[in-house]
Amino acid sequence: MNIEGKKAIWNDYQKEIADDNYFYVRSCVRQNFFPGSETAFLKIMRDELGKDVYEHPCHTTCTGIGYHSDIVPLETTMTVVARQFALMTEAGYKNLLPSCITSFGLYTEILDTWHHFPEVEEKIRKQLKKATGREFLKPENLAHASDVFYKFRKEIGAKAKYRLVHKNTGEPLKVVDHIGCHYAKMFPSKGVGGAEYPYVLTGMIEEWGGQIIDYPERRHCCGFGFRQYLVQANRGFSIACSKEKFESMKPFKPDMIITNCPGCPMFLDRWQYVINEMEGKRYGQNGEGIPVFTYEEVAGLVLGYDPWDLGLQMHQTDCEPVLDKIGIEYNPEEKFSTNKIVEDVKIHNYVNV
Amino acid sequence: MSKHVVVIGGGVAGMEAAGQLSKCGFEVTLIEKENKTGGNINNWYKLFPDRRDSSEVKEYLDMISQKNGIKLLTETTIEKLNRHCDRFSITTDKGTEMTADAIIVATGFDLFKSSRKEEYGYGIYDNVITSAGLEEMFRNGKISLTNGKIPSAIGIVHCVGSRDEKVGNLYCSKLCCVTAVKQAIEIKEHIPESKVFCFYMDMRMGGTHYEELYREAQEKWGVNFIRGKVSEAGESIDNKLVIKVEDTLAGRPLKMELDMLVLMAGMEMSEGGKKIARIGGLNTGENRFFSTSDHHYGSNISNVKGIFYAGTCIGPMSITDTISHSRAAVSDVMDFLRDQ
Amino acid sequence: MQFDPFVIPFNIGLYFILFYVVIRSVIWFRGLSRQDKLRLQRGFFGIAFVQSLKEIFLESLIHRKILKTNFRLGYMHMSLAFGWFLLILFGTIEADMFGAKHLNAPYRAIFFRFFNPEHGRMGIEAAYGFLMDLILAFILSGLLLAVSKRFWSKIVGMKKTARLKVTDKIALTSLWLIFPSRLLAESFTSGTYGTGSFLTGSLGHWMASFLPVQELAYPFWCLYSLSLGTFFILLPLTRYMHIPTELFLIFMRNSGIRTGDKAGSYSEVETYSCSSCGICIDACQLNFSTGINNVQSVYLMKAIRNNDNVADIAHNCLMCGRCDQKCPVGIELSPIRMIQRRGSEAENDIRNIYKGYFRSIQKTEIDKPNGFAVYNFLPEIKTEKADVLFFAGCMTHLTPSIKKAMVKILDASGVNYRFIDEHGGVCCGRPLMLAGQDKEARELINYNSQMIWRSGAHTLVTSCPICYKVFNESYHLDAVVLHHTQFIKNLIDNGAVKMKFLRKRVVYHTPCELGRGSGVYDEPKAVLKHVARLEKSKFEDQNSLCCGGSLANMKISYREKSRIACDAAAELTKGKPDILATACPLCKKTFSQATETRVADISEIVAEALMSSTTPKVISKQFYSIKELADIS
Amino acid sequence: MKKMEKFGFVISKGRQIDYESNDRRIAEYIYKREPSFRLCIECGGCSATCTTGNFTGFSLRELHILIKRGENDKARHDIKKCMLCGKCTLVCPRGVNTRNIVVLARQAFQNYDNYAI
Repeated sequence: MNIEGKKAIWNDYQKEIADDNYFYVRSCVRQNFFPGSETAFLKIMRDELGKDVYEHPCHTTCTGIGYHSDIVPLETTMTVVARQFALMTEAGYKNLLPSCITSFGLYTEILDTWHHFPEVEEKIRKQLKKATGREFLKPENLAHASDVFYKFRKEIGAKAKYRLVHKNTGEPLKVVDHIGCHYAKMFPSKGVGGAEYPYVLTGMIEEWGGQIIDYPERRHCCGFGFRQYLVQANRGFSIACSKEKFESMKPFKPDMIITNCPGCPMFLDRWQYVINEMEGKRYGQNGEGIPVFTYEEVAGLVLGYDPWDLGLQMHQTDCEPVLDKIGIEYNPEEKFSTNKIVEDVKIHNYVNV
Repeated sequence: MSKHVVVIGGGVAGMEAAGQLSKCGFEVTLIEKENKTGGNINNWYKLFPDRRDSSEVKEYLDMISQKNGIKLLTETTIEKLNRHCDRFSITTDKGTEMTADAIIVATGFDLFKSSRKEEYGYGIYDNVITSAGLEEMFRNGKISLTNGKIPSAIGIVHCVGSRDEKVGNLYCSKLCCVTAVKQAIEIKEHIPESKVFCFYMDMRMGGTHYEELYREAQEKWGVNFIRGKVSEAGESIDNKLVIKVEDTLAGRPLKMELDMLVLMAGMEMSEGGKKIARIGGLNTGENRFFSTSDHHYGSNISNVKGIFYAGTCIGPMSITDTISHSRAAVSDVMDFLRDQ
Repeated sequence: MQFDPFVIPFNIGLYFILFYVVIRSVIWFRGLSRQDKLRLQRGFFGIAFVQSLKEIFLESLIHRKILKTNFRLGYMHMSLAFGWFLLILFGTIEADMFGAKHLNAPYRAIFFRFFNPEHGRMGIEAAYGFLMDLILAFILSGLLLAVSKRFWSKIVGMKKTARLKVTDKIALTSLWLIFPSRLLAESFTSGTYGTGSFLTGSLGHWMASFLPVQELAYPFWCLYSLSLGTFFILLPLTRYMHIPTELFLIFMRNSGIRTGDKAGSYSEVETYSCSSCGICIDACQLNFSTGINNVQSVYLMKAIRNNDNVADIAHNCLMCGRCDQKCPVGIELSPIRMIQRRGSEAENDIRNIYKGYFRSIQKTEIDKPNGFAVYNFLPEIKTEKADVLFFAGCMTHLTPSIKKAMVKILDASGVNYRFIDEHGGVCCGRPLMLAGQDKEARELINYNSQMIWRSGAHTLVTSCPICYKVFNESYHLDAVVLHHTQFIKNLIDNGAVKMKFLRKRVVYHTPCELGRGSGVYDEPKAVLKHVARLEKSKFEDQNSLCCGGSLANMKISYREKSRIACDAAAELTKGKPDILATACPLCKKTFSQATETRVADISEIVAEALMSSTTPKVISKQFYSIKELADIS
Repeated sequence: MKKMEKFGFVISKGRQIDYESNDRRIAEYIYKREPSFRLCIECGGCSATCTTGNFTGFSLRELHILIKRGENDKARHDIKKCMLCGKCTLVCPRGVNTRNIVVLARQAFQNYDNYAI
């Protein structure tokens, strides 16, 4: 592989990311999937980086899931999105910061649509006005939360307590990055590094000491694919997609997977468990799974946060192998203790992948 | 005093046009931006469909264009082009000024920059090369991977930068199919035990003897043809290229490991041509090539009186067609200057 | 002198071959089916025996058929076979007449001159010696041709000579040595004693002038005996086995035994009766149009005898039947090839025991248990009654003009007919059979048979000779099967349709499956004569060519097929006819690509000549059903 | 296992043709004996005229490509349906000896089952 070639492409795909004063919109599903991530994000942004991140209590779903599942019409979606913009405008913010990749994609798509079809924008403005009485300004800057961490990767790196290296050998950890499909596949120019060789997570990992590995099925969807998972009859296809990725990355012996999308870590994590249950296959080394993290979790880990505060006990594929490799201190006893974020976890015969 | 015609571009079209103009008794200036004439033909080793050496055609072009009465300016570009009462005044980048009674634009084509099709990984993965890169290997007599090994499975991707809305080229470059077939055969000649796969959307083998060449590739050389556009390339742990394509005829996605991927880069309006269009006020079409005054009978005539087109500056063309087109341009120039 | 050790090789050889032939014929006889055994027994005590003797004389000795096709080749075979026969016959008489006693051991006749060196000085002895020399000269002349044929086959008027295996070569060498060594041995003896007639005498006398003939004689007598012995011992391993086997073949054939569809004693006898004369190679269009010259029947026979893998040879054949017609021994070559096709995919269970002297009969299973075809998808049969059924056949659907013509003719005929595969039908099964897949074919045959039975039709008309052959041979139908040319002929004879005479010169190409395959030669020509001027061609009836489009050959390429088609079409259109007529959709399709001349099926020409104003008449007489026929008789 | 199925979890068999892991011996067998197998341009003429195709979804064109890609399971099943009538050979614009290919494929599958190829 020619890294110079990649750098040339990365240079072509740089986007403007606001410095401060973000209007944060949450993801619908992340709080259920990995509730520590968004909490960690806000904590890092506010406490570590000293940024102003505002969350409006009235913000809603962007309807992305409904839209991509063909149950919410585009016009409805646009109006809901317009309301988010109105909330931002009312709160006096100009920089929109979605936590969710699908939201990010949807906002991008809608802004682009309005750019090309101003009459649609007008219509939506009227509808929003009619329905809620609100008015809005379009965001001046739209960046995904991972873009912001990418922007401040050096700052985070400077404060880091750990590096993504093997504590014994000093070798960088081999990290698989998985970018949510809606991040840049629709609008390559809106993603850091473009659609084919996205740099957003690679930049973080390289800054924090790890090494990204490039494997053939890198671009493949995690398998969520909305209807693939949501329609039960299609679920086998969802697993098959993840499986294809695992089979493809396995020869590279990755230590961990990092993702920037709500669904991807969920499915890459859970399906490893399911595949193991159904076929007895595991894709990590020494009979383990490949731990899957969100970028916020990884940032939290390098900054020295307690893994259980980050919610890593919610992962079905055990994260401990990575913690041990880096040498992160943690108390195994406390993994499922009730005073942590997860307040009422019954300890089942859990995941042992 | 004989009339002066300036030919812009010293490729196949320009050389042919200059030669023919000179034969007709005009005073000719041939302007070429590189340090030697020939243009794209210099990048090709053997020509389809008969696989003759390109130098033979180059020899012919040299023979007709290196004559008294043809003034050759190499490493020269045109900076200014103005029309003053039936004559053109031209200023080159070196400050030379000249006047011309007529101009033949023969700025030709540039090969599509394959790195723009990022998903194929040209410039990123080792062993993803272009058709021109493969010609270079043929010229050196050795097809090898970057690690020096001989490839055993080679994929050829048709329509790279052609018929592709994503890169803004809706048109067909016409000649990549036959080039792919020619190169597939040449690969098999060099490495008989190799497996060669052509990934195509349609096989457009319209020229004389092209279809026969296609058949030969199948029958004699066992080249495999898979109908489907390669969607992406990746790299496996053992440094092989992994391509994904839909085998549209089987109606199934297909994954294959290859040692080498050859991209059949299409033809695009040349940068030089774009510049001439800008400074000369020449119209270009949606495909960015020069647009001609009439599709059927005015394919050499531009929107500016006295400026004529020759060759691939108006769209993809084979060498055969280019030479015919250049001769036709000369005929239009003669008509034009006789009327004056 | 009564005995000399040098005769031992000859004696061993002779008694070995006699013993072998007896054993072999017992094995063959036991291998026959019960009916065939009865046929043979009846034949032995009947007229067949006399016929056989006549045929043996005419064909095995005189080689009449070869003489007719190719005089020089015939002469070669005749001089060797008939000459040798005469030599033995007159030698025995000579030994009996002039020898020391009557009823001698065979060696005394063969080596008569050695044991009676003084014989032949005068009178009747000299005259007899002259006769013997004449016979020897006759043989030697043939031998000279044979030797030259081996090195230059054109000298006997053949384009291609059969290739040989090693044992064949040794046997051939010993055969070639027999007569020259006899000549030299006799000459040396004659030279020593001053005896011998015009050939041996003169040669001996001349050689005695500069050679120690007395010393040389004995070694050549040894060589003579040795070559005879070697030849006899190797005989069962070589193509010369045809010499004794052909006698059995002629007798079995005259007793009414036929090849059938399984390998058996008769097909074995046929296989061994092939003398490798190579006439089939000359007749074969694959040879003269495409240059494929290693798959002809002679090679098939040889491959079977040698237990080689025959699959490639067996399938590389147009099955046009030209060689069947030409074979001077009368071997049923096509049926034997079909047997090999059926068997060639099955496991080879032929064992070659005792170094090839005995070979167990090839077992070919017609019911191959491969399960490689299932036609359970065929639609349910709809029953619609009709008197006459028209089955166009798959190929006819690719030549819609024939289909259209037939519909026009059938409509005009006024018969109550139904076009059963108007919207596509099920294949007749013959293409599968030609590929050796009889079991699969049987499924299709059953399907079509049911459809035909249920219709209650008394006549089945088909446009395709391929279908026609299989309907006739492998279907058991109540209906009379007619090719459309026969049907049209009946219509004309009954006056059911009226036609105008077209002023066109037509040459007729007999399709293989219709002509040689089914014996229909006259009706198509009669129809053509009725509507146009029929011209003669060089390739008529049994000698007709194959168009090359045959479904039987799957091994040759499209280009090779078109080469055959072009050659055949060129031959047929030499007289520049207006129309090249045929009676087969496949021939039509193949020829259309191969010639500038208009190619038309007879039905098309008839449809063109048809006068629309005729009142339809219901014809009856020709179409009695089998049941009705039984009632009448 | 059962537990997962209760959740509606199955792992679909991929539709992807994995060129490397597929077994193309059947195709090789045919290529060797009938070189015109290579000439097919998948025009579909054979499938359109096919007598069997008139009754079923049998497609000789598809069969060719499946065998070439080593997707033998469907081909093995489908090929039984051919009646060998030969119309396909007559309509083929490239002179592919389609009938022989069917016969060879049947042979190849038989040999394959007998471990002969």
